[in-house]
Amino acid sequence: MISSLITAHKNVFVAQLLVYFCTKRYKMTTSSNLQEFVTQVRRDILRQVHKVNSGHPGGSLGCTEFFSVLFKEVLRAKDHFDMDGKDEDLFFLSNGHISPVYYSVLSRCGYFPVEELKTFRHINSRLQGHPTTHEGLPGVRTASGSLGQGLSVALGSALSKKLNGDKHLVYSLHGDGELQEGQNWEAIMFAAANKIDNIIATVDYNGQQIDGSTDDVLPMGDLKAKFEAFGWDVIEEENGNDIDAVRNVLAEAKSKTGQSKPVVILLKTIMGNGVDFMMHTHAWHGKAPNDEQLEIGLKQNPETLGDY
Amino acid sequence: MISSLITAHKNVFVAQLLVYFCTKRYKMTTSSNLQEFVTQVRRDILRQVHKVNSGHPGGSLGCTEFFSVLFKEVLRAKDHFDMDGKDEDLFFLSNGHISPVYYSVLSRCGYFPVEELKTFRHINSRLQGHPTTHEGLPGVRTASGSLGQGLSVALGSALSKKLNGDKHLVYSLHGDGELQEGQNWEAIMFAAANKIDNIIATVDYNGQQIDGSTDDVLPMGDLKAKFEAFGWDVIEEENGNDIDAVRNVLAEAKSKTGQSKPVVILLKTIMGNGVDFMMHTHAWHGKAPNDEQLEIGLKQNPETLGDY
Amino acid sequence: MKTYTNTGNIDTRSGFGAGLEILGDSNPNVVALCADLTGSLKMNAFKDKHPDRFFQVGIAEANMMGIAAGLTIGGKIPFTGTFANFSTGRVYDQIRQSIAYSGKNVKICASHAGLTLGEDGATHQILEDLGLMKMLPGMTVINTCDFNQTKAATIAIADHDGPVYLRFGRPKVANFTPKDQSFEIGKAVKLQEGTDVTIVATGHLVWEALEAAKTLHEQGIAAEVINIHTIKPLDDKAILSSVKQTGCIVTAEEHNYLGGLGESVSRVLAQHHPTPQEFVATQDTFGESGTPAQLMEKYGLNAKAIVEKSKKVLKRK
Amino acid sequence: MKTYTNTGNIDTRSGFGAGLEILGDSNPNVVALCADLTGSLKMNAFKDKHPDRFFQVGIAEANMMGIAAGLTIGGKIPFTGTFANFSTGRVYDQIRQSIAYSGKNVKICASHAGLTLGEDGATHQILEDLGLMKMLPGMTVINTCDFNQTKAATIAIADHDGPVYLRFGRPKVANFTPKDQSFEIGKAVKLQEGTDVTIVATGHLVWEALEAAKTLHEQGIAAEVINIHTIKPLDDKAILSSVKQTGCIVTAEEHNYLGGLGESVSRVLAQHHPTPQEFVATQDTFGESGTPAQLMEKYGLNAKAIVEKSKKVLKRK
Ligand SMILES: Cc1ncc(C[n+]2csc(CCOP(=O)(O)OP(=O)(O)O)c2C)c(N)n1
Ligand SMILES: Cc1ncc(C[n+]2csc(CCOP(=O)(O)OP(=O)(O)O)c2C)c(N)n1
Ligand SMILES: [Mg+2]
Ligand SMILES: [Mg+2]
Repeated sequence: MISSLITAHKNVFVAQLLVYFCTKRYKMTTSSNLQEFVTQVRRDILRQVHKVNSGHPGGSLGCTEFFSVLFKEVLRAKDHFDMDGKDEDLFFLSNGHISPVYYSVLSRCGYFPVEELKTFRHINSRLQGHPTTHEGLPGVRTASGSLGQGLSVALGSALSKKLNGDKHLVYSLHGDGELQEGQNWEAIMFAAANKIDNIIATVDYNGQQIDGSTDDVLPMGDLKAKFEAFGWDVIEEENGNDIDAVRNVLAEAKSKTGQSKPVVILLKTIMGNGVDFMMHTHAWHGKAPNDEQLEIGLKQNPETLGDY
Repeated sequence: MISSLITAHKNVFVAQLLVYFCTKRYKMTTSSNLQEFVTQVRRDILRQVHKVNSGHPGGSLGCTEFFSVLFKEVLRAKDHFDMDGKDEDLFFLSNGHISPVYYSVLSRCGYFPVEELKTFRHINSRLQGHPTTHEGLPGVRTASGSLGQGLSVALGSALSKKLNGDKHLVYSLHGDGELQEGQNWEAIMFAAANKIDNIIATVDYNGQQIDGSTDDVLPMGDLKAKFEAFGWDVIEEENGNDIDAVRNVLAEAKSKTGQSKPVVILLKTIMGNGVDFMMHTHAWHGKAPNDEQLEIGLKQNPETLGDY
Repeated sequence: MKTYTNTGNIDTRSGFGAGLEILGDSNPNVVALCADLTGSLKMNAFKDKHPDRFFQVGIAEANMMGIAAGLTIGGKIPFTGTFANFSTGRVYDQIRQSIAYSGKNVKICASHAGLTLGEDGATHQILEDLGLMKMLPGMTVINTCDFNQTKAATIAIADHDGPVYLRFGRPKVANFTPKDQSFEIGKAVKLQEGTDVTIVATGHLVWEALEAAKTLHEQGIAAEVINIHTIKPLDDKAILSSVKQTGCIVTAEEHNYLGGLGESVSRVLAQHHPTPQEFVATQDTFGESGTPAQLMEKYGLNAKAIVEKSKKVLKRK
Repeated sequence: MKTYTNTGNIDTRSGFGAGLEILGDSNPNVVALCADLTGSLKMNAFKDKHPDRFFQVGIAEANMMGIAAGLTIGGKIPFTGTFANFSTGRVYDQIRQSIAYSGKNVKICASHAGLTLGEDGATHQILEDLGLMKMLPGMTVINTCDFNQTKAATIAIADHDGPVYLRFGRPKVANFTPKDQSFEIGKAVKLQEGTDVTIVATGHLVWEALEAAKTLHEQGIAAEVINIHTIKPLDDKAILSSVKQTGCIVTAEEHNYLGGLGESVSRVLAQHHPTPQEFVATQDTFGESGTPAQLMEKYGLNAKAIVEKSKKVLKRK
């Protein structure tokens, strides 16, 4: 299989080229194409949360480039979703509250009809406030929402891949505030001790949480030093809202897998990115825009791929 | 009060001198006197666990010098135990399984009759397998046994002291294996973020836990680097079973309090210390000696202060 | 038939916030802790007025419970605030050992309990917290029904020596109990007399029970309505003396029918006075996203459901 | 009167170890995880034979539950092993979200449940785990009575698709159920027929119930004894058809009387057939250090207590 070839291959450039040709769900896009995708995802986020007047636009907007690059270019997933996820890359969202970006990207990558975004947070929907497997939504392999649990689950699936001789990778995303939960540090310690090197964890390093900036709520000090002291390979990326930067850092991270160390990307993002009045504040962590605000936000992100 | 004077004073030597004169419960002992105390405590440990054929001699023996120095020389406690512990130093045992050393030292410092050691782990006893406040045992301010909870409680009491304008210190003890519990890292992060500088936590760094050495079970890497990355002031002491070394490191730790950083001592100890066949192994973590083994152990630790 | 007036919809969590603010001013030993949900818990007034007595612990509920336990040493009366799930299931062992078994005077205050938290969905909608907390020896478990009662309970528990779990919620619901009432832990409140069926309700379902009693009344059925704000210690006497008259009972709670108020009542009955009982509660399912009203309807937790179950149990007499 | 033979005292946890060893050989998808208690859980045989399928997670139970959930992705059947307290209360929210709500095929295997763990005392003696686990939608809850049954249950749950909580213990107790039995989840086992009183027992108390039935028999009382190894799904039918004959029931469990098997039975009775019930269970207290026998005596969890409660409930018919 070409895809297992890639995993074995540690050369960034060649790996990227191969990804270009064999990403299954979607063909490689140029940055400008991907920018259109990103813009549409932002619209989807705003429209989802606005419609139901609840949900989490801030973190979702901040992670739009990450999700877009990951799902459109990096993740090698099979055409049909199954829970077992053998012989494909896996993704776990630990900070489940940013479901709007997850749902938008999943749907626009063909996991389920884009139309279904209309049902976000409605009763009888598969698009629960926080992602779940319970309603059978394709693309989701664990429930999240109660923070701090996703890394452990991702590590378990990484171990499962090792047992199965499956060379694909496991990706996960975590909030920075979320790292205040101790279970993360259990998992971080375990991963290094057991040399789990088929995982790339990313931290949405936006410096914000609910009650304020992380520095106001519970200053977390030097996250890089913490992960390094816990035996992880740490990559910092200052421009987590730049498509090229995200692409490069994911490629770099991939090149560091298979070397007996778990890999983490500290991805600096801007909460609320792409909607000017939502940026650089925790205020929109879990608040929906009103009609007027929605309009402004949508104007800043014109329709590209067609609204649902 | 002299005792508050001491806390304010950061000079190690003067502080030690003052401790010499004003420790309330017991007068300062010479090292050789303290050695006798230590030897007796070891006997008490062996006899407690032997009698009931259960309990944890390994970690208890390894921490005997620490407890002896702390309770006999360092801790400034009031003559009568009360739960509120205002205007005195406090101690919290997080790794509650090493209750035998705790009980022996408490009783021999006058908290309750030494005779009561006979009831260790018996039904209707105040000396529960793991320490508890539930039966009203003087000296104990929190239950422990389920690992990983003690640091949070100690931090709470340290905050209480700050609110009360009480300048005394809070001491706590933790197993090294215990640090695998994530709650510790929540507490460690919180303490640094909130500049809790009236606490001295000590880690019983014996490199052992139940299933083997920590390196076999879950290698924890560089503990010092971890604590430092989490913003703590770290003191390493290689000779945690040497009375003078323990005395000095506790004095050094005290000199570092009040400087906006929590202080931790990584105290290298030998599990099972003082009973040759119990040393350097996890085998005696939670196993009692049989009659013959008891005899050997007691022979190596001859009676000094009178058996109960 | 007694009538109760809704003086305006308001959330029970705001009752907690109001009570806590009063305590902040009146009792210098009261301290408060929150795990990154200060606004949701309505703790801002306390925090702003008493920043030195407010502890932000970040997203670390286990640590919060331990710190609260430690704060009692030295005489503080800590009130912890976070969502009900993170106040109970997330930290069960910490509450068990560091608070309940250690006998610490901590008040665990929990918002967003049950389905009525709405759109966030099942991960946040705990329907087991009453059961979790009632199994802990020494724990007092309270689930208040409206703003006024929540405020009164918040104030009252500061004077109770021992650990307390106080459960309230997010949605705006009828406020109908007396303003500035005093709150007696463990003492059920009979809201409505009736001889045909006993309805024992807690939390948001108390108002629904009153609505149900109205409907039943119109149909010629006299329902006795008891507000059982304290799940533990349970007011066995109030329950038993009522069922001895009515001969049947409906329990109503925003909780799984397994392990909660309903089963506690079943036990009291089985021990003292076997009686037919029906359950208004969730039927061992997780919740889901939706508006509070939609969810209460879908999962059978409203006046309509209480009416139905009352009629059903009447037939079983 | 049927008699049961104790083929020799042995601990139920060894039944788990034996079952797990067999699974290790027969089912390559079975993996095991332990949180620094491999010996106590009797997992050494599995570990030694299948080191690649054994995961030592250290003292980090929350992480263990998450890893177990993740291992199911890719087709593994993870068995987690630690003490009952650390298998449930310590990790309730992790089990809730990552296992139960996520529908993961994890087998949570818990030793040292209840008072009979003995000298370690209350921090380790969980008396709430059955209640904790039974409230989780989708969770199967099993409490086996002896070595043979524990071994059979361990093997059986590997074939059940979905999360399971399997509870067993530390002390050496009578081994009396058939060797190499098959184990049917959810199906109560009638051990003794009788028409005067129903005794429904689980775990270590099943043998005590048989002993009690002997004593009662000598006194002219015919007790029906049911081994209710599965607490959830509960075999309502078996319970109801028995009490319809006997008219009264005693439940016996090594658990708090609040929230456990006893209250589940009360609920079934209140819903379908109100019947006097007495509880052999701990009375909402923490445990303490002592030998298993001393503790069972002090807290009223043995044949003697079952006899007393049977006589008491008989009078209430
Ligand atoms: C265990 C748990 N505690 C608290 C919450 C409530 N909560 C939801 S999101 C959030 C803040 C998370 O901060 P961060 O991970 O930085 O995400 P961001 O706000 O940046 O999106 C909190 C406290 C939760 N969901 N789970
Ligand atoms: C939460 C929890 N998990 C597991 C245990 C069982 N246990 C008791 S002691 C111990 C090992 C502790 O290791 P360490 O802290 O290094 O203490 P030492 O063995 O050195 O005395 C374990 C796993 C426990 N008591 N609590
Ligand atoms: Mg953040
Ligand atoms: Mg150790």
